[in-house]
Amino acid sequence: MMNNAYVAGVGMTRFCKMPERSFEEIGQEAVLKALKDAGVERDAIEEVFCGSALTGRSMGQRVLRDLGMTGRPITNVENACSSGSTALREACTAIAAGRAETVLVLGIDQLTRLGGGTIPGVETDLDPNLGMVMPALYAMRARRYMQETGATRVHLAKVAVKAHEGGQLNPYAQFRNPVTVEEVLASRMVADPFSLLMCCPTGDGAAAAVVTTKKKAAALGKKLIRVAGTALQSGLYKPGFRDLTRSELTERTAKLAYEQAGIGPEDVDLAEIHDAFVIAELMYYEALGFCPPGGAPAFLESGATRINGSKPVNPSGGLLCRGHPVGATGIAQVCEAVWHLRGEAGERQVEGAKVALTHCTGGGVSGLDHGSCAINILVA
Amino acid sequence: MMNNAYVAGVGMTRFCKMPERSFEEIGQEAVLKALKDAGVERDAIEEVFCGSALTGRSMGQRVLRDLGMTGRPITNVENACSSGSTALREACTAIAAGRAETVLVLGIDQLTRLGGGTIPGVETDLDPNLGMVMPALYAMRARRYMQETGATRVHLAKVAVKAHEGGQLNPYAQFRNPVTVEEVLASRMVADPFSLLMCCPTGDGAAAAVVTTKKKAAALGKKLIRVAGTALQSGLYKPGFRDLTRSELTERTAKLAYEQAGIGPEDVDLAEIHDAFVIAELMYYEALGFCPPGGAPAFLESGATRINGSKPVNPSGGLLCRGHPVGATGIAQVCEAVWHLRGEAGERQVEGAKVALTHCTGGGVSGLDHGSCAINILVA
Amino acid sequence: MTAPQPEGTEATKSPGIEYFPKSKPWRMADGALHLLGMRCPHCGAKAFPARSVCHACGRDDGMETVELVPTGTLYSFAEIHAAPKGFPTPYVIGFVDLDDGVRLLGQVEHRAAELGMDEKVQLVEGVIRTRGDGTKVVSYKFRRRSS
Amino acid sequence: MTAPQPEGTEATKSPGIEYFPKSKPWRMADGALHLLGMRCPHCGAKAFPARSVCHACGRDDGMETVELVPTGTLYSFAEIHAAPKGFPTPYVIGFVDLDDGVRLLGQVEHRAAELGMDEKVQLVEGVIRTRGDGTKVVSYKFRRRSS
Ligand SMILES: [Zn+2]
Ligand SMILES: [Zn+2]
Repeated sequence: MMNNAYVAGVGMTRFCKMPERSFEEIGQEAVLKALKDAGVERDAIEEVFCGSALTGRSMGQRVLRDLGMTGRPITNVENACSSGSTALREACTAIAAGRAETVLVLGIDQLTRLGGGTIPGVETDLDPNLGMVMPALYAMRARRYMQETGATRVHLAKVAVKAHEGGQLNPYAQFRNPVTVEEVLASRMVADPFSLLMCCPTGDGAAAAVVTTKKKAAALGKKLIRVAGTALQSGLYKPGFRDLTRSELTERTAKLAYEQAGIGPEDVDLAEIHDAFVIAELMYYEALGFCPPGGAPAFLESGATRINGSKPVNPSGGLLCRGHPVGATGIAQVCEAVWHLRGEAGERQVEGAKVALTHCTGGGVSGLDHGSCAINILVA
Repeated sequence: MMNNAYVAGVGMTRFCKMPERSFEEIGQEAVLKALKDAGVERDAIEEVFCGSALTGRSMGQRVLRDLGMTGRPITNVENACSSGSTALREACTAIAAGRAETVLVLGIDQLTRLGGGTIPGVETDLDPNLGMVMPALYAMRARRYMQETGATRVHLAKVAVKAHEGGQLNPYAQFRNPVTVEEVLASRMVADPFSLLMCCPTGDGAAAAVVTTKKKAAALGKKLIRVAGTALQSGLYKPGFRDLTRSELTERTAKLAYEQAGIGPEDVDLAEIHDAFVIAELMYYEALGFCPPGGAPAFLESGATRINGSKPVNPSGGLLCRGHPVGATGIAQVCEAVWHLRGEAGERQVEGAKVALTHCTGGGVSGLDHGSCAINILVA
Repeated sequence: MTAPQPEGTEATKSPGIEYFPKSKPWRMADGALHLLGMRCPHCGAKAFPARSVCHACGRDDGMETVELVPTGTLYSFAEIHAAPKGFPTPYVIGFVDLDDGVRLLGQVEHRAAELGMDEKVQLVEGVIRTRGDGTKVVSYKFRRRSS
Repeated sequence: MTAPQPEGTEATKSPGIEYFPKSKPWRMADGALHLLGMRCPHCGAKAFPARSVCHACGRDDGMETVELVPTGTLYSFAEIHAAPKGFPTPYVIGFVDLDDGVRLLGQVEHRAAELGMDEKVQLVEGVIRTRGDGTKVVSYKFRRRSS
């Protein structure tokens, strides 16, 4: 498939708990911001993809109704944490197939509607019935990873500290405060070895992007940002042993995304990755090829992944600090990537960024690494 | 967009209440049947689209896991009653874009998991909070339609009688019994003017299709069946007057599907349409161009839409009799279409069928005709 | 009271009553219920409930909150005999076109047999459902116009 | 009893007890719990729970139901302090690789501080949660092997 889609405009709400707002209002804010950023009128949008995981049905239709933007094809997609990125991939494909030229992509979820606590599992799956919760899956990864690499809880805490370095500079982030290693370690225990600040918060939010052809993007006059790669994969089923310190799914998806874009990990100037829990960031450094297997703790400590490092990761604050309204995250990552590629990221700007990678993975299904993983590569 | 996708294999479960089975098992049955019908191995499937509306999250991953069929891109889509057809449209687009050659499309829902009763609304929408239920929307359409055309409840009942004529010949149908006008009228009142037999039942089921390129389809040796048109639209928002006896959404979607296929309503040999309630069948005869506005009662009474009529509609029994596990319906319609186009529909075969149309519409959103409508045109 | 209420509304004074929508977007005057809707100053479009963007012209500045007229015409109706918990069956629901052009869905205070198509109706306040704990949910409803 | 039970199981004799999974796919023998899994006669693959199609080779004929060995090794674990209702925190959950190669997730009958990585464990029957009405949910769990 030809990757010939361009991001012409982006916009998002702040991520935070907004139980007093309807999800429709939250989504509309993101849509209007993206349209204004792209400089297009409502009527320029030929199709809409809406990614959401936990909030409701016919989400795209409900958000767009009061904006007078229904009446065109609206496709709702769900792939757990990768819902937003999955929507972007379908949008790029619709453009590649010539089905549409200008497409709106929306990612949205409002977790405060769920009444708090961890995200409920699907009842036919064994794991949630046995007492599994999502933090525990990553906590088990972390315990094994620490045993095999010699990493400590201090390394885990330092991931959260780095996330808050970015988040405190990001007006869209759920948390705007710095934290220390001591504060992270001292926060209340959630799933040993994880304390609360080692886990992403629940919250609400929406993010949107306008995707179009090169010709139309050029006519809009914004810096051209191409979706050079957009890969989606699902986890391989293994009913036996699995090395939980590696992510076969992210490795496999990254390989495809790099091939599509014709680049390698060394070419990435900036990455927004799925740090739902602190260990995730370390594992995915390795799975994305930013450092060798087992090398993530040292890579983190080197400062390479800080905003001014050689391989900045999650300058936005990531899921840990910007927040994680599940379906919105993939598009929020695209917003962040676009702002950096345009030089519009303000205080957290990664200087001279030309290539950005976004990565989501999630969907707890017993026996799979994850239900899905989506990786996008954006090139200015 | 080039419509160059072909349906190489189809399969479905019987539609009925199956609370004792998991949705995974139900989906797996449909998938295995479709693979066998197509004559392809698991590994030939490059991507999967799963349409479901009400059962759970990451549905495709959950159904495919125990078949060892994860590890490829799986995209879950939701568009209420049009979820299955929306999945098919994305599959055809992935093929048109060259993203994949052979794609599995699954439609599935298990409404018995919801605990009975009518399908719950989304809480931020006004209507369900005010006491609206889906049968009432169509009941109001019916009351107005009767007033404007002179149609009677006997006409409504005759739609159900015709549905059961087909359904009793269909081994996949939830109901296999004939009914009389008297029985339909005497069944208990649900939403006046609708009695129970004027409404589709709730139930469980799955349907699957293997879609591929012309070259691959030809190599498999089955009769070539092309998806010549696949259109999706969402309803236009009107906060004021709307003529509820017409479906602007189905009319608009049909126009696009006919254009894509290069045909008109007169060329359709067989249609599977969204008769969720008896009035729907009459309205959609008109919206699809099978008869003039207001002409549906006479068209029905003429026998034209019976299996041996000039324009057979819902030989499967339709939603009223085959049943309506929401996300599965669109692909069940495709199964039925393919069986007729191949001459494999048994006792309910529409002789010599060369062009089949499938139509779904649904998703109650206040102020819209419906959230979405999807129409496919299959040509042998 | 199962839901928090904004201070100063009648709900805070009447335990066992809850309004839907919770913001109680209407005003009672001379026995008639006036819904608060949106009017776009740019194109004149009206809608209910109020919102900050015009569905018709897309403008998002200056939307006005206006009172809708309390009278209209019953376009169609259905008598519901199978309903979610708390809605006491049978009840009638109908679409009403207010005289200023906005269409509303709502419960109608009569049995289907007493109603005709295109009947003139007015907006009133009334109980639309009862929650499990006995709380009455009050909203706008329709009543046949006596005149 | 909140859930129907198949006749003749212990559950029908012990009010207040429910099994998970409801089909109780295990057999007790000599104090050990033997899970009933699938074995593919064509390729030898094993999995739990039993199913009729082989995930490894795709064959859907002749899958055998076999008893899995009741012993294995604790691959990793986490102590959960925030859990859904009915799971009494803290509790430990872990991945165990049974000696015949099948990996299981399950609760472990010890606090995290008492456990080590790669510890040898065995399958036992035990309460994993308590429902709102007091019903105990019994399933397979892991215990450190004394030997
Ligand atoms: Zn306006
Ligand atoms: Zn096998």
